[in-house]
Amino acid sequence: MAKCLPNTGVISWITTVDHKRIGIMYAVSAFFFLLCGGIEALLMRTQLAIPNNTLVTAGTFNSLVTMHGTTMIFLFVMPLSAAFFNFLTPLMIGAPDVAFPRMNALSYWIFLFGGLLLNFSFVVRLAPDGGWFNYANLTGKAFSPSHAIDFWVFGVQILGLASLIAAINFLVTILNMRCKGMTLLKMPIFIWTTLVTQVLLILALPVITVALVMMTFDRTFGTGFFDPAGGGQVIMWQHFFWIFGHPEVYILILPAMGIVSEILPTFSRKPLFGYTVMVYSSCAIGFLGFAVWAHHMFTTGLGPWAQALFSAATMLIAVPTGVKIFNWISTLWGGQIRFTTAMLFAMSFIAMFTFGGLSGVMHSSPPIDSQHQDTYFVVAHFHYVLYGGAVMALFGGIFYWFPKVFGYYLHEGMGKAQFWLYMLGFNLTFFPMHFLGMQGMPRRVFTYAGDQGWNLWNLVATSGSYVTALGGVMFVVNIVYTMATKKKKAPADCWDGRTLEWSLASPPPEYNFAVDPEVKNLDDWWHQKYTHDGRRLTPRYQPDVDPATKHLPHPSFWPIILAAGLEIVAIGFFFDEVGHYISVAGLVVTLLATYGWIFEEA
Amino acid sequence: MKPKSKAMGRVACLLSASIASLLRGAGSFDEHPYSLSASFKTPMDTLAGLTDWAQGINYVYAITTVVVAIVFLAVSIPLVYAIRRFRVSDEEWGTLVPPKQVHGNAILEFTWTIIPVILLLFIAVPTWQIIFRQPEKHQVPANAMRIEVIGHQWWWEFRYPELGITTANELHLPEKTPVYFEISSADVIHSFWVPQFGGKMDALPGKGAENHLFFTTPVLQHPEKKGGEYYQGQCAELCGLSHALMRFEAVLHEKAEFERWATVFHNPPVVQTDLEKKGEQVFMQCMSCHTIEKTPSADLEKQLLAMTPPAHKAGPNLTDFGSRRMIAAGTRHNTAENFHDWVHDPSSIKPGSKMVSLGLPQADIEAVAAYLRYSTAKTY
Amino acid sequence: MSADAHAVHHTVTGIDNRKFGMWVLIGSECFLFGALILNYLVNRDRGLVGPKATDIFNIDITTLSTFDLLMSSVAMVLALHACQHREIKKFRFWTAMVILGGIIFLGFQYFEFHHFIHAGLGLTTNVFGSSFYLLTGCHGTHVFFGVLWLTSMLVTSFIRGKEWFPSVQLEVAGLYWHFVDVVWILIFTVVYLFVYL
Amino acid sequence: MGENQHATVGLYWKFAAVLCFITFIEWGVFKNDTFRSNAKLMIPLLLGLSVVKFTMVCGWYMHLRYDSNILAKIFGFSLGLALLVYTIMHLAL
Repeated sequence: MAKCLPNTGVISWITTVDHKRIGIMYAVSAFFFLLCGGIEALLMRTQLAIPNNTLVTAGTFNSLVTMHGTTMIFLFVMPLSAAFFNFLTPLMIGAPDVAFPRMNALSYWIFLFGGLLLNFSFVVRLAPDGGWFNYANLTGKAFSPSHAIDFWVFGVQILGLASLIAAINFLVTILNMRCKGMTLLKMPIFIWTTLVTQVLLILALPVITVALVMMTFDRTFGTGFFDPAGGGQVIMWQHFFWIFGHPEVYILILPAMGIVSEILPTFSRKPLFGYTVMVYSSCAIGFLGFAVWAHHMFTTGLGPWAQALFSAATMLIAVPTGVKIFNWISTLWGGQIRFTTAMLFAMSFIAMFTFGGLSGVMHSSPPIDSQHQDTYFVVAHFHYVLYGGAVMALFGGIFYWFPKVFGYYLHEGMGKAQFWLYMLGFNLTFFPMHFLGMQGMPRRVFTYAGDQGWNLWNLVATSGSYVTALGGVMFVVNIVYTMATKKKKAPADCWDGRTLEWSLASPPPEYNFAVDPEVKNLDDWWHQKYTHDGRRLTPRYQPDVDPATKHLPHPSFWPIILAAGLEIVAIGFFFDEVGHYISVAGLVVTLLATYGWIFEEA
Repeated sequence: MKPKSKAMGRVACLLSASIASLLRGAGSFDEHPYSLSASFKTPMDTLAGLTDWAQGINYVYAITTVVVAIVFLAVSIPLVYAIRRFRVSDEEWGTLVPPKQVHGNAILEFTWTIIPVILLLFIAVPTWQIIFRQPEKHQVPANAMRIEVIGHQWWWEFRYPELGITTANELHLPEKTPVYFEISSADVIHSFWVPQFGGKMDALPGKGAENHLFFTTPVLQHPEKKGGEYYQGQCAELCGLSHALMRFEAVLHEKAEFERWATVFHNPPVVQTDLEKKGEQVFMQCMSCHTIEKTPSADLEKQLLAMTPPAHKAGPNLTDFGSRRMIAAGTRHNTAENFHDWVHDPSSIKPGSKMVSLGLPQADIEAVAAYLRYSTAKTY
Repeated sequence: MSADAHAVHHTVTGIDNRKFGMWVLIGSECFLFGALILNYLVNRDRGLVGPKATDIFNIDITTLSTFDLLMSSVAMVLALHACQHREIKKFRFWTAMVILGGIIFLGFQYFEFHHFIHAGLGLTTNVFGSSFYLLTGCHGTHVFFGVLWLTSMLVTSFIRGKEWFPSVQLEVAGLYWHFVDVVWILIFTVVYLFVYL
Repeated sequence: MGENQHATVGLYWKFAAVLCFITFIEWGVFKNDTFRSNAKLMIPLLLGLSVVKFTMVCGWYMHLRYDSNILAKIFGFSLGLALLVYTIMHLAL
């Protein structure tokens, strides 16, 4: 049955198991959700532009806060990073595809259905309003009786499952399917940060899964895990959430660090400074990420010893991060820097991420954090690290690898315009928030009085957010223009890069490598092009081969059906009387899909 | 000077001129809410550092800011220099021979690992000093005044066990006295925070989840002024629809004035005009949620507390409502017009508020307004 | 059984991708069961109403179910050994024994839950009950899924006939089963034997 | 694929017997009143026994000892980190 599926058209996208197509689908879905998150952000900023504003009600504002946070983290940065993992990992390590191609498709479809379920809450006017961290007993049945919080609980549960399946897939791919000669310390740095990210995902997601199951039991079956009346503790949710929460923020930033570490060497025409140190510091950040979670809970009365230890661990994490920043600058030092849009984004990442990291170091100390916690200073901090850091780097990655994915360049002029609009709008929005935080404006307030001294900075922040929105529009125009005109064709080695994917044609053939590559040293592709004293050599590009000769995994319907089954199980929890029938039906569909999957010719 | 950098130079001096005029001009429009001077040193300024604890925080704050500034310069100067110095135009980028392929330098790596560790110690040591300065429950000095803070969904309840006082939304404090707060919540997680006095402490629901806070109240800035000084506080943890409107005020009194307040607080409401007498009758309908000391509502509260399990009234205590500056937990000023809007339709002012609008006719609202705003007013 | 395309691809560590993936899943499940066990340890004496652990746990039944799960692990190893040595009779016999062991364990658990509910410890009686049922229930669901997995393999073996020896797939199922047994060893000690500590 | 010539059927049966014996000891220790009273002795003993069973099943039945040690590293790292994180959380509670 699988052999007769067409190679183009909607069916081919629904049944694809090719890591490149799945990567493109991840990216497209991520940008759709960026649009949703962006609109939510603009609505919030417009509501906060002037005191006692009535643009949105308090309930809607709390939903906007929750959905903006959840969408940007779980539905934009993580899937866009997954798009880069999917597209680049097999190409960079010389593998034909990922370890489990159909499981790769499964994790995409589960992610998409989870994202749609989460955003469907707007359609039924039940958008979750507990904050992206959903603290315990405000989100219990007693204080949030409607199904709004269930949308968040099941949305994040499904997204967690998708990320877990993808993480297992990529960990096995990276550790088990590298080409000949590519030892661990000869892998591109982006593959290292991807590896650490997958380890973090694999170890952090089960904790949030347990916490979400406990919350589902509390809300659906009336158990009292987080209900103080029944002996439960509200603090348990915070502990379990942040044991996942802090590795989660490293999951968001490590891929961005990997992308920047790929872009900087290419446009400085120099190798990454201190490659092994960068590898060890990424691993150190990943490992320490598990020992710092309580710095989100300094004001919940942990007691002096816990505060002292967690603040020490949090400060310790600043050391490997600092080492990486100095290594990036040393990569630029003595190079030949070319100002392409991707390079502009990468260089601005260093500056903005450093500033965000330093404002974070400030509230790593509990006394200062007792003033910063839950104020706009923290909002400024994590936007500098997440927006100025991850989002800038991801857009850099888009402009850097777009020619390789589609075969033609994005328009550099529009790219630079978007970059400067982002830089101006971003700083205009989030720098004043440091002052707002120091002047005591708490987070998640839907309005404020006119006499509290917060009027000027809120207005400036709102104007900045509109400038950023303009930058977003510029990006859409750039994509549409490039897709329509396809003017500037891209060769195989678009930017004279250093990693294996530049040896393939752009766009790369479906079978990736006609001849299995062999790697002798780090940045092997650069060494094929230049001798030590800079003399040019002719590198071995991958020859074109008739695709029929290469064995490709067959497209399959089962991933999307299995994902739909899991979705139906979750939907069952939203109907009080007939709910369990729907869930059982979902289980049956999942089981049938599993058996269909097993007995299918791969 | 390459043409591009000349343009940059002109932009830079334009920018600095406009900022200078802005700052110089700031003095002229002080009272304007959007002025720079109105946007610093605001009523909830976290750097005010009035209490000993807040000064401890500012001590660590100052050191950390210096260290952070040093690191920021150590990063941004080489970064900007490298970008300007090693930039190459697009045309000649591909033609040049690639630069020296430098792979790493062990000494450099060692230095920028050790130096940050040393710099971080500058932050860590004062941090630990301040952390362990907060006393544990058993180390609290005996003369400290105990105050119980209980967070409700969207208002604050303050109890003074030694003085037998239960009040709401206005935290009366004597100056220069050590105070020991026991912070808990009656429903969801809140966070008790007076930015000018120091950091916040979460109010967690549940037995045994009480959090403790200890500091010495600040000195009065204008001792000659009677009636106490007002410092704003706000809930800092998302607690539902009206989280933004769950504010309160700490009122700092001179010691003797505080003693007078504590004694006068227990006086029964003084009902003079017949409008107030009518208001007292109308207040009978509010008795199921609110209590005023030495009135039938207080006896009702005793009966409710005597039940097993003890039933607590849903609304705040209104014993000294008349002398409060703000109503509805710091949301509106205590004026007749605001009071009318609040009683007429509470959820329009505080979304999701548990106070129901009893649909009182206009005359009853005016009566209960007179009773609550005048007869309960305490002069001290 | 479908021979996945990548099975022929040379793997760097020489270990089949599926076996590698199962070990990674086991690593992930360490955190899952760790969270559940910690949640039980924290909540076991916080129940305000309803029976305590000491008055309803029956150590004899639980020790028997531990024996049973250990023996099913032994059967699993023997089944794998038989499969790798292409002994069709033994392979099918020991796989059936593992499935039987799993079903007996689930029987013990059903009986134990039934007894507890009668003693007044429902899912929502108190936080101790909820945590206990969440932990043992989650483990029970894993055992059930294992039984389902092995039954499917046994049935496929009868369909595919005497020449079909799924060594890799059975090894992966075996890893899963041994891990579930190892988690029960921890649960048995932490939940049942630490009742008085 | 991964023929393990080290582990013969005989060895599996020997291990089975040892595992049952350890479980029997645990049952005995639990039933015995003198042990039940002092926790200081009982916790290390019972934990020790369960760790022995744990390593036996993981080491031999799951071929961790014979396969390439990257699997042991992955499992060891996850288990170790889980123990570390949850002990810290138990202390911080």
